[in-house]
Amino acid sequence: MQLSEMRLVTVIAPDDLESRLIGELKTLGATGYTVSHARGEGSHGVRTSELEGANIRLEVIVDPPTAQRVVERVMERFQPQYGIVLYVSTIEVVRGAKFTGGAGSNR
Amino acid sequence: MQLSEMRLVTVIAPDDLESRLIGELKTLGATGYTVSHARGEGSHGVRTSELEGANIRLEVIVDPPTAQRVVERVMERFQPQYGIVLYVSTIEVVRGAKFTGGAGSNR
Amino acid sequence: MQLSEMRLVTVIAPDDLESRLIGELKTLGATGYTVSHARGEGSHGVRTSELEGANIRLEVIVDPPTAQRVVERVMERFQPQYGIVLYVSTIEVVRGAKFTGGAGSNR
Amino acid sequence: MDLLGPLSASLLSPMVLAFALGVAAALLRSDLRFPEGLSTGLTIYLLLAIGLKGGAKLQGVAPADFWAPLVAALALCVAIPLWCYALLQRMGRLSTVDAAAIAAHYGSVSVVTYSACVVFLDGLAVTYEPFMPALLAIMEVPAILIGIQLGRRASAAARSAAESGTLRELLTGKSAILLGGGLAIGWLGGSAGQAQVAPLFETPFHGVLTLFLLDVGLVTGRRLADLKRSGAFISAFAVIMPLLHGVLGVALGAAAGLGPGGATVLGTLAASASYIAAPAAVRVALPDASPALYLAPPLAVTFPFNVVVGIPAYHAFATTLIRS
Amino acid sequence: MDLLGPLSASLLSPMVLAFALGVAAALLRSDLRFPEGLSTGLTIYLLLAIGLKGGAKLQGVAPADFWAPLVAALALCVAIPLWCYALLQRMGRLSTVDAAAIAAHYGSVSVVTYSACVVFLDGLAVTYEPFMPALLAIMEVPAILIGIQLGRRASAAARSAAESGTLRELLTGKSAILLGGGLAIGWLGGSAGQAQVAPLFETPFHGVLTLFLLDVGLVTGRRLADLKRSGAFISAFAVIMPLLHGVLGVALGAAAGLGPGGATVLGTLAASASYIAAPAAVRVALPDASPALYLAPPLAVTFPFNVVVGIPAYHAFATTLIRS
Amino acid sequence: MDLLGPLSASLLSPMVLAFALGVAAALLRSDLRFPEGLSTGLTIYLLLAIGLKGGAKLQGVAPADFWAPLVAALALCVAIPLWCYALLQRMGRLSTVDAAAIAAHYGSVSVVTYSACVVFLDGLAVTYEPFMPALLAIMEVPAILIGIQLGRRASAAARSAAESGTLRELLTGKSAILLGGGLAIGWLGGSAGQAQVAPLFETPFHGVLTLFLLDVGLVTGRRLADLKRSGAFISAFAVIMPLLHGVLGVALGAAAGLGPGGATVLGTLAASASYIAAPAAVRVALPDASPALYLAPPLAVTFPFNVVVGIPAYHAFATTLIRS
Ligand SMILES: Nc1ncnc2c1ncn2[C@@H]1O[C@H](COP(=O)(O)O)[C@@H](O)[C@H]1O
Ligand SMILES: Nc1ncnc2c1ncn2[C@@H]1O[C@H](COP(=O)(O)O)[C@@H](O)[C@H]1O
Ligand SMILES: Nc1ncnc2c1ncn2[C@@H]1O[C@H](COP(=O)(O)O)[C@@H](O)[C@H]1O
Ligand code: NA
Ligand code: NA
Ligand code: NA
Repeated sequence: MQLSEMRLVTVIAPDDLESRLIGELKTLGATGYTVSHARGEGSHGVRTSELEGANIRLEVIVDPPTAQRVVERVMERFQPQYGIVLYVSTIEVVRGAKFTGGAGSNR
Repeated sequence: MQLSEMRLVTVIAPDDLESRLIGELKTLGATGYTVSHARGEGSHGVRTSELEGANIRLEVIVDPPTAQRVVERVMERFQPQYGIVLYVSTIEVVRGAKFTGGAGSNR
Repeated sequence: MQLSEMRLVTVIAPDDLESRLIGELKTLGATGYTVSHARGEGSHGVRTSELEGANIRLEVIVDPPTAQRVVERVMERFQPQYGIVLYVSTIEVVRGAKFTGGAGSNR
Repeated sequence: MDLLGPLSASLLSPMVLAFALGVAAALLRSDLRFPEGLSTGLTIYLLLAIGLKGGAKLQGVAPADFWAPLVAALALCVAIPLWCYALLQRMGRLSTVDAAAIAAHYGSVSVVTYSACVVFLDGLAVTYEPFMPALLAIMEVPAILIGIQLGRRASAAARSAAESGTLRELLTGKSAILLGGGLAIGWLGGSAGQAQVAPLFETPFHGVLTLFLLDVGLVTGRRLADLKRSGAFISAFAVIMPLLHGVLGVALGAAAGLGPGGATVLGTLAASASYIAAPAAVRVALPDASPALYLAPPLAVTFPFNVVVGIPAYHAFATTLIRS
Repeated sequence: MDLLGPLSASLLSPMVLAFALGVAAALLRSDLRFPEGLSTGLTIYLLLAIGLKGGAKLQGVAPADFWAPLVAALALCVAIPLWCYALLQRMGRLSTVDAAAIAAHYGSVSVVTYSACVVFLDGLAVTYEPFMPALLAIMEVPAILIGIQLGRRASAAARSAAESGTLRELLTGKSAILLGGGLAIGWLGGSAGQAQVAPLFETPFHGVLTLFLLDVGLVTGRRLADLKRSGAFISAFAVIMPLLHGVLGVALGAAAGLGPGGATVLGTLAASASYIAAPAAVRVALPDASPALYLAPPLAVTFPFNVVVGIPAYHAFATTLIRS
Repeated sequence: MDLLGPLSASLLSPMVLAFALGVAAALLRSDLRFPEGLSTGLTIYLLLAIGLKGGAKLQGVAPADFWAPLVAALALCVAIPLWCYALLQRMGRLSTVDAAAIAAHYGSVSVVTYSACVVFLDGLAVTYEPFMPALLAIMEVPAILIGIQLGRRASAAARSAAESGTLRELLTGKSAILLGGGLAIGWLGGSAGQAQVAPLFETPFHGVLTLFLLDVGLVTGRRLADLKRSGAFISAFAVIMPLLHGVLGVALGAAAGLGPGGATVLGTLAASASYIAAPAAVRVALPDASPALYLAPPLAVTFPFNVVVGIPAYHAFATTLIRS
């Protein structure tokens, strides 16, 4: 089966920001996303409970130009204020078209 | 410490499929797997609660040929019907033998 | 936005070890970490419930030399006794300085 | 008959209000969200509690009293999905698989609507036959199987998912295990056993249902947009069919010798559309079917309709029919 | 006045002891940890339960009785954050945004401290006005808004986070939805509705609070080090200000015509510092503010101080003031 | 003596039936699964509830009454792991570390089995000494420590895990904190404190235990295959040793002056094998030991054996021994 390269952007952010982050991703053309609950620690201290706030781990698979836009948007609009960690990696997927902005969805 | 390359296949799938997916992975020679709970959205709509169904995020570390087989099996048997996202990346592990089909387990 | 390369070490380990693993990571100079709950199976059997013990999935972004030290420390101090799976991948981050040992934190 | 008293009692019950609060919170884009552990925990509790309570009541039921209502219930479970399917496909112009999926939901039953009915009857001190919870458990399964078979004929995806959606899978699904297992535990343990668990599984039941309905409301609110998209036919279907099924259920119940309480419950079961067991089964067995079509109408239209209007109406009809 | 009896009753209540157990467990580095589903579930329960109970009591309250205490409460909610802010900035030499964040916490109210006060009064069979829970819900919001506005003037990060922290966001926050929604449900459902949910939301309330406080204790224990780092001024602030606010609250309550019970509750609300609603709002709206400064003092100093010393003292003052 | 009455009462109790349902569901490969938040929440509840209730009863216990049973209990806790270890190693031909791990489990006690015993005695209106829950808490720890020391001598892995499994780690483990802390809270709060939390921690206890046992049954069902693999010796061990320990515990209890109720409890504690505290400790301190060997026998053999056969038998023996 033919694999093609895509970019995976992983964002670790305060869970309070979930809906705003997802809103941005959709605006930028992401066709989907995956969220899981996470705890963590970093320069903004410990985030590990309901009272202290917890993190989400948000994954979004996008094509390289969209990945670049996602990184820029998150770094500009959220990172300066909030403790957010974001990283990008190159992954291989089966039908890349599914992940390219709006077009090519598999349904 | 010597690192060797392996393939990490990550499958995001409806949690209802957990036991069937794991069954397939074992058949194909995976020596283990890791599952976590995830929510998400994609072309099959929102999956974010008990009533709507949620996702699992299933990770399996395998050697390249097994990775190829896992991708093919999942894409053939599950992807056409179910909303499944699957991606592959190259990772480095310490003792690769642990992850090569049955043989070389570290116990 | 300029991306620079860093190393992501992912450790899948029994949740009982969480605080000890985090202690080690801090000693080795990690500036933060992210933890999520996971279930799994491997050569040490099934880990999928409160009674049987469950796993954590611990992610830490570090510079390459620290990554090497983390891998070595975990493989030496924990892996021989406990069922631990660890893998390393190369990721791209925006401000690499944030993740290099103590110095360069963004706060 | 005075319908307004019960109607306002229903409308202002904490259960209905909690559902409405959930819908409102979702529409206001509140950050309120039930974590997985809580949502799933509430579902497990409700299914088991209903089973246990029903099982304990089963002791002492004579099979002779049971068979006629059982036949009536099974007739409903077989007929409802068939005609819903035909209607949705021909008049609603839905695809085969969507029609089949919705038919499975409306043919199966809703444990929450059932609970609302029981609460309603308890409020009026109306009794009902002790085997009604067993009927609930029995009525959950057949329509789902029928819907799946109907859908499978048309859908390649469903056929290739054929190893799933079987009777075996349904009978070992969470919902059947908890409801059926609860019935068995309650029945074997009898009233002595039930006394031991009642402080957890009976006394606070209504409160737990209220909390659960807040969560159901949150899902419903998020899904309201689906409803708009799926067109007026579906929304009309989701009101009219329950009403017909409810009346039919009451009539069959009366014919089968149920009292007014039991006939009201049977009507409610017939009228209700599943939103716990059926979606879980259909998701796996008919993956082509659109959740927007089969989740939103039961949650956003049929459930509130039944609780606010339907149940009092079925009861009014049952008392008229059976008293006279 | 005998202060020792109530004090030891408070100190030895399961609630306070569970909090202490949590602190001790965290300091001993125990592996005890509440999973997300449980922590969040407990928070949802407490907020909704307080709302429901309060709402049911609201039925029959005459607006005429309500307005004077409402004005007193609002005055406290506006004044407290303003002077706390000034004090923290000038005397405490805190940054603008940190001062504003702490002011938001001390101006808002703590539902757990409120509950402890109610338990205390119930233990002495002292009654209080039925609209106090509504005051609790109302007093939660204004100080947070004021604190956010104060902080925003100074912080670029907060300004660029400006789409958040608005009134709309606060009013749709989990805390306001559950407390306010609960009040509405309780009020609409009245005592009949409340009777249905009381076995879940009233009878075991105290026990749930105890469990929740164990979790709060765990967080507090982990945060104790923050307290040491943030200096003696903050710790002194976290004892002295509540005492002043408590006395002021009691006095204003008395002036507004509240009885000794109600005045004690108003004093406690004024004295309490939020640790559910305020941190959640400040985290988003004033991301620059340091959690070490705004989380630890309310949890580790003000809450235990109020429960052990404050509440009995406010009550003693209220009875002296109002009896005479 | 009539053993059948109590036996069928045990067999048909909701607790035992829920356990059986869980086993059946797992064997049928049901998709029923308790989420983390629920499982952990139930464990926290049970440990704390047992502690609280026990602690409240401790008030007024004279140390003079307590020391003889304490010595008996400690003797059991030291002797049982030693002979189990010897037996498993020599006759069972298990590796040192596996033998030590199993010895730790059988030497320690099961809070769930203890609860089943108390439910059984309550059902017969048999009283027992108020310090039994304190003995439960005390008996949890020593055998685990002994087992760990035994295992560590033989295993390099365990030695290099030596910073763990220490007394300190055990005493700050979740299980000890909740049980011990609960005892302290209950004891300090006394009956007034307990009255406040009883609606959560006492009234629904039996129901919560039933729910928990459903989850335990699910784990047990998944683990049944382990049992087959580990051979007949282990399964025989898991029936015979508890019987011996139970009889011995009753006899020592009688010798220490306990009444028939207390002696039954002590017998049950001796007979029971831990499956909450011990696995958690052994997992960390003896990582080489095989979970298949130490998890399955206590869950799948000893627990049901004790609940169905053991407890009634220990009680029959205790009444014979002490009445005569
Ligand atoms: N070096 C790191 N590796 C992995 N996750 C991190 C790292 N630093 C921070 N994080 C995560 O990102 C969140 C915010 O980071 P910070 O802004 O540094 O507090 C933390 O709560 C962690 O979950
Ligand atoms: N672009 C994406 N990036 C990350 N996760 C995705 C993406 N698209 C879909 N997913 C995940 O895969 C699941 C199924 O996707 P779909 O079949 O597109 O509905 C969704 O519920 C998401 O959790
Ligand atoms: N091949 C694998 N792929 C992904 N995760 C694995 C794999 N093998 C083991 N794991 C995870 O690592 C944990 C410990 O592995 P083990 O020591 O093999 O039992 C398991 O419980 C799994 O969660
Ligand atoms: Na129906
Ligand atoms: Na205040
Ligand atoms: Na024992």
